[in-house]
Amino acid sequence: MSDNSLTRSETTATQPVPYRGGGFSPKRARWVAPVVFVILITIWEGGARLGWISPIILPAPSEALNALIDLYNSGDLIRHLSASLQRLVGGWFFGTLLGVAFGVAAGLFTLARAGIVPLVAAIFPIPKIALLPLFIIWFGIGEESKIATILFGTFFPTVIAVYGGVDNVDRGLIRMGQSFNLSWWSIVRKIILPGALPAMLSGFRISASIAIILLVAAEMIGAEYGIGAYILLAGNLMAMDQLVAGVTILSLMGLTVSWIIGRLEKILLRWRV
Amino acid sequence: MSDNSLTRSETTATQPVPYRGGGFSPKRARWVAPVVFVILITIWEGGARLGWISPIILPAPSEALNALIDLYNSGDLIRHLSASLQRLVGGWFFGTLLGVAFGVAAGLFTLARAGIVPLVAAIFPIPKIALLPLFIIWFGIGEESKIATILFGTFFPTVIAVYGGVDNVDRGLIRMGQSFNLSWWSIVRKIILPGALPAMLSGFRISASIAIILLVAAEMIGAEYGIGAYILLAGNLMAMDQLVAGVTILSLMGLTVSWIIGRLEKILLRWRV
Amino acid sequence: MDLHLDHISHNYDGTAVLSDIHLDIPKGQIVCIIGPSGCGKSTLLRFIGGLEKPTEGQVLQVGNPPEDSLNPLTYIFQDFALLPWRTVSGNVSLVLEDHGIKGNAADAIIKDVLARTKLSDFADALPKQLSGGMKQRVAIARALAVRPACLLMDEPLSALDSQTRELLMDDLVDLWVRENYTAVYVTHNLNEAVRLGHKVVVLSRRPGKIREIVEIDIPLQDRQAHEHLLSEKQAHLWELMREEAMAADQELAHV
Amino acid sequence: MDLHLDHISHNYDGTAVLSDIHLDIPKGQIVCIIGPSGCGKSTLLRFIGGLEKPTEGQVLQVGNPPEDSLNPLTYIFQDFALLPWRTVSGNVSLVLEDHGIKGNAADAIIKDVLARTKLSDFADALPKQLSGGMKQRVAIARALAVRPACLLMDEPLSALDSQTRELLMDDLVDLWVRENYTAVYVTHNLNEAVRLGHKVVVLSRRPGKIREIVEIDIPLQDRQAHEHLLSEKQAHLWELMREEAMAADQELAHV
Amino acid sequence: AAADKVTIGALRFTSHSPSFIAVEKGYFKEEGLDVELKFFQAAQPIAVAIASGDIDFGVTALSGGFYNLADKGALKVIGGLMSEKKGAPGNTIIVSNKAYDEGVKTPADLKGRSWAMTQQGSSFHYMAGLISEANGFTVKDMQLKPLQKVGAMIGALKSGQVDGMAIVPHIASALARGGAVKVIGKIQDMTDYQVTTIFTSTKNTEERKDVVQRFLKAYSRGIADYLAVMQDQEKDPAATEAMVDLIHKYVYTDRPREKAAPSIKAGAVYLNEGAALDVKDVERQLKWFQSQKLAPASLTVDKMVDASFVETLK
Ligand SMILES: Nc1ncnc2c1ncn2[C@@H]1O[C@H](COP(=O)(O)OP(=O)(O)OP(=O)(O)O)[C@@H](O)[C@H]1O
Ligand SMILES: Nc1ncnc2c1ncn2[C@@H]1O[C@H](COP(=O)(O)OP(=O)(O)OP(=O)(O)O)[C@@H](O)[C@H]1O
Ligand SMILES: [Mg+2]
Ligand SMILES: [Mg+2]
Repeated sequence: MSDNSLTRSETTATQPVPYRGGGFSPKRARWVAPVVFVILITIWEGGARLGWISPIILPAPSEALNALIDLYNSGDLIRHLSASLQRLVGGWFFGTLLGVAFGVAAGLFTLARAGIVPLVAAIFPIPKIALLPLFIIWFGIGEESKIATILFGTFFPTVIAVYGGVDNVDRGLIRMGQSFNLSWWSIVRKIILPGALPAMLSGFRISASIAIILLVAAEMIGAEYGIGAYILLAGNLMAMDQLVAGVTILSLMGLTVSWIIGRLEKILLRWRV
Repeated sequence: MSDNSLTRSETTATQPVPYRGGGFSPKRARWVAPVVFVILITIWEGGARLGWISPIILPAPSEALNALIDLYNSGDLIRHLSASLQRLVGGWFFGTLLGVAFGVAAGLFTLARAGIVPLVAAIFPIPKIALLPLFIIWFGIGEESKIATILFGTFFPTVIAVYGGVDNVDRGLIRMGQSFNLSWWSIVRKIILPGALPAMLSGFRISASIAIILLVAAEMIGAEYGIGAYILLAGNLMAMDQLVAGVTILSLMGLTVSWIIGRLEKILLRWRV
Repeated sequence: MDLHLDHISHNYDGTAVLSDIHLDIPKGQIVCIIGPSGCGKSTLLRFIGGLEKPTEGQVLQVGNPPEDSLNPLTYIFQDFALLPWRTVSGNVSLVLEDHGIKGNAADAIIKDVLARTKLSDFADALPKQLSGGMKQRVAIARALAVRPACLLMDEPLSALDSQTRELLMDDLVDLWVRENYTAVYVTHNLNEAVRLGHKVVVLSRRPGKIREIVEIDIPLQDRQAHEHLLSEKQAHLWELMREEAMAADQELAHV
Repeated sequence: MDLHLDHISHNYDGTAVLSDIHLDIPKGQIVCIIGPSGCGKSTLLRFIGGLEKPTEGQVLQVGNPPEDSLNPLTYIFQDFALLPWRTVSGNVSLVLEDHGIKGNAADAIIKDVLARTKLSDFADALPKQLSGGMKQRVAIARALAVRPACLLMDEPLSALDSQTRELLMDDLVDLWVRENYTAVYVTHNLNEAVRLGHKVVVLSRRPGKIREIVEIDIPLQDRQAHEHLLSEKQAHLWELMREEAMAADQELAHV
Repeated sequence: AAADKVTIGALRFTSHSPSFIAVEKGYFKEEGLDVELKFFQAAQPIAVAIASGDIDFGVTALSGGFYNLADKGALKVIGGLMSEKKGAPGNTIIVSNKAYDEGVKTPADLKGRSWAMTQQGSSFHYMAGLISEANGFTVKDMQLKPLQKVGAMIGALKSGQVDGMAIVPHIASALARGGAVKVIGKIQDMTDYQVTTIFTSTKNTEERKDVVQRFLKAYSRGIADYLAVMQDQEKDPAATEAMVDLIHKYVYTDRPREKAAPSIKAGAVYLNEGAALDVKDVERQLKWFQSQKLAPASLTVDKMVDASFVETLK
């Protein structure tokens, strides 16, 4: 075909083998994300300033930022944040605790599994806002009902993640434990729980996101302070700048949680290949 | 130790090796789930009849059933269902379509991934109810905003599931395709998409559940008919029997969707080990 | 302590897997079990270690295990079965903890077994940092730590490349020469069987029956020198197995 | 078509993996490449097939590939690389579709290659129903379907148990006797190398350099009869490799 | 004796000012009541919380949820608060510019038009009923759009997605001044209307009669103060400013005083003196809700109202 005779100049055609590899493996490009955000926000701000985006439709990012600064200066930001964080941490913690307990049970015992799994499947898809009236009556209008909403929201995905994780623990390792006469409790503690940890952590990722999403619903019930309450009020008043500011706080909370869990994974799952 | 001389009656101790296996593998027990449901509902009904459960807190299941029957007899059930199903199918379909497209792009291209993934991470945790005021302004109070809510809710988890799925396609198979000089498009169509199908289907499971959950939020905006609107009205009127009836319908919808996807998995993923 | 397999038969959900296996495993010998895929070798080994129960027959231990044995019947698995989240020494200490051996007592044992398996330098490495051969050495160290009366090995070398296999086989021979352990060694590899086995039990295709028991009288340490004789034994075993192996290979799996 | 490896060196992120590999792969010969773990055998094979590019040097094809060859350089992978969602015949047709061969023309080719690999009865089976040996036979059938000028095999037998390996090695020999294909055969297994290689290239531990090239002149089909000679060659190769293998096995992976 | 503890569920609206006044000026304390204000984002949960015994008193418009709770015997109306009375400030009917241009210039023109409300069974829904009945059509002739939130209603009206709605006067006038909407009438032109009522749990009316009495007494003083100052704000500007300061502690707290003051002043609505209750109108409302199947048929005024605490209006 080509006749560029290389080192070995003969009459036979000599050519490099055609290259056909590469691709199909997106690399990390850390610089892109900030650039994308900056570009988007610039367009948005520019659009708003030039009047392409009507302020009713979407406030300029600078307005949202001003709302955020106002909020900070008024001292309410801390009050909103701490109220929300307490609910988040409380609800998430107990939801996770219960979820892990039920999930491990469902992962280990035939009866528990047969009872828990279909119940979870039936109750998980129920939207929590539909249950708010029930929650008010059951748990009152204090912190309990807000924490219960978040607890409820985190419990189900945790159960699912944990029993999936327990299921996926290499049965070979369990058999190894038995073959060395480890006690039942040793096997659970030293083999099953660490083995299910990766699945649990990725379950926590999901349940933490859900908990943040549910803040708004939880704070529909008689909350004076809280990021969710702030957003609800902004929505009520059609104060779009505050709405966007509040939503941004939620989004930052989500990113923070995801970063924390990422760190935890790095540390706790060092052993993973 | 023991001296029960078995077949070989010698002076040396002869005994069976101790058994130490078993356990740690919950079996399926199909009968348990119905039994659990029946027991729970019986307790609930009994509790309500005996007055242990106040009707303000929770109506008896029989009352909820009556509400359901009333709803059916009034002919509204069909109207509610068909309104909701149209929104569900529309929102889910377009959300999925877009989600798959963006997910595949993020799975294949460095730039797309670096742009899409952090955006998704930032926007996914925003609760859709917080965005309703924006949606009203953007999409009006007609069907568009309802469909948009559901579309928005399904888009993000689909992107995540799909790009995860594409990531997990065995790179060995892709390399095989390249080594046989398959075209880029052939590799995507014949290797990557089928390889990502299991992850996509399990993504659909999640996105469909989310779509059902979001029905209530979507139908907050100017909906006359729809299961979500029915639940909202019931909550509003403190008609707990109707509330429970509506929630039961949602729950049944969730189970149906999950069953359909289960069937699809059986058929489409026959090849899985 | 000898082991005696007393007319063992087994079926899974109606499929006969093993049929009437009657066999003695005398103290101090390595008994190799070979047979085509799916003939029930692993199942049989699980019976011997008490991890599963046969439908018929039983496995008897004749005589008491040595007093100091923490876990008389100890497995070494094909996939190593190391806890990936524990270091090498953590993996060994795992099997001591439940016997209440902790602190210095445990450290002494761990140090000893790691030295015997040439792993002293890797006590703090995680499994993911080790090559396959090293991982299996850790598994051997762990097994030695509980001073077993009998080692049960299920294709311990088949996940390794052939060079590492070669090296580990030498290790197993050395170890036997020093310690004279009893072992049941399941393998697909006829070469391993003739290099390590005092007795090679050939099973037929499923349901596994004993087809023949080949005794190899050459002492383990001298076998390298009798290559020709071993080749012959191996060829004989391959004759016995060839057809069964072909048939087993052509079977469609029921999944 | 011959292949010529022209002073190939490579490093990954600064780690030298291969160093100055200069080698000819003449038409009609099987060239075996052996070397300890991580010495760059698979990397080298990827260069030969054009799936990756070396940092230095190049792989040249000398002469044109046969006209009728659809894919001159064709791989057979260790893990078979079958699409699990396609049947046996679907996996073969995959590599024909992109060349526009469909319908009857494809059916004829598929029928032919399945017959040559003794798979005719399994055309409609899914990979999950097949044993490892059969899966690798499907991969061979797929490779034959594109009429390769040179087969590139990366430890094609190492995922199989030793009995199946034995059977497939015979198949490869038979095939070579009939079709005289050119091949580069990467393996860890010295026995495979001496049974299949016309030339055995021994690489040193990473960075892989050519340590020695051992030629084996006995025709493939006669090798079974020259067991003794092969044993000697194998022992020689093991001498060359032993220390490198031990060192490679003791290395901690950087993960 | 130690003061009786009571909790009041409140919204941060100017119409709840009597509670704030009575707290700030110590009227409750003088009655021996130790009052705690508990703030909510919406009225409905207040009713639920009273039914569940979490709080004692609340003020709400009569809505579907309230009737249902009352039917379960949990709640009782004990007084009236905000009223629509000719001449006093009251809910205003506004329409979008688009609808206005299309000829919706009087409430009667709303027939066949879309109407924004928060939810079915809310007071906005009832106002649509009032308009339609006063103009010879029925509520079925209007397209009702539940939008959950007042903010969403305003947004939808401004962008012309719905034709009309009713809203408190100061918001209506602010919107009209901005040119975003047109005012076409007032609810009070249709009929008198007892908009909000004071209510408590049935248990309180039976077991703590005297606490209820003392509560209403203090509350009435709050109403009186509010009416005295806010109904005629020019009369005593200093008192008005002081009242605004007091209310600003509770309402529009996130805005500076100077921005909040106009809204607080404009938001002064008419409240019934002495928390008097228009029982007749309450009965009329109940009937209407029952006719729309938004209230249980079994509910009667007697079951719902305990008129023994306050004067009833004729
Ligand atoms: N837990 C189980 N339930 C049902 N069938 C089983 C189970 N374990 C093994 N089998 C079946 O029993 C047969 C024997 O399995 P076993 O693993 O003992 O064979 P093997 O000789 O070890 O095969 P290999 O050489 O492939 O390891 C196989 O057909 C297998 O499918
Ligand atoms: N894509 C890659 N990026 C970075 N390093 C790589 C890559 N592929 C291989 N390596 C490294 O290059 C070295 C050679 O790898 P290669 O797979 O070619 O070895 P090998 O001889 O095939 O080993 P084995 O016998 O274990 O298959 C190893 O150290 C490996 O970790
Ligand atoms: Mg086995
Ligand atoms: Mg390799």
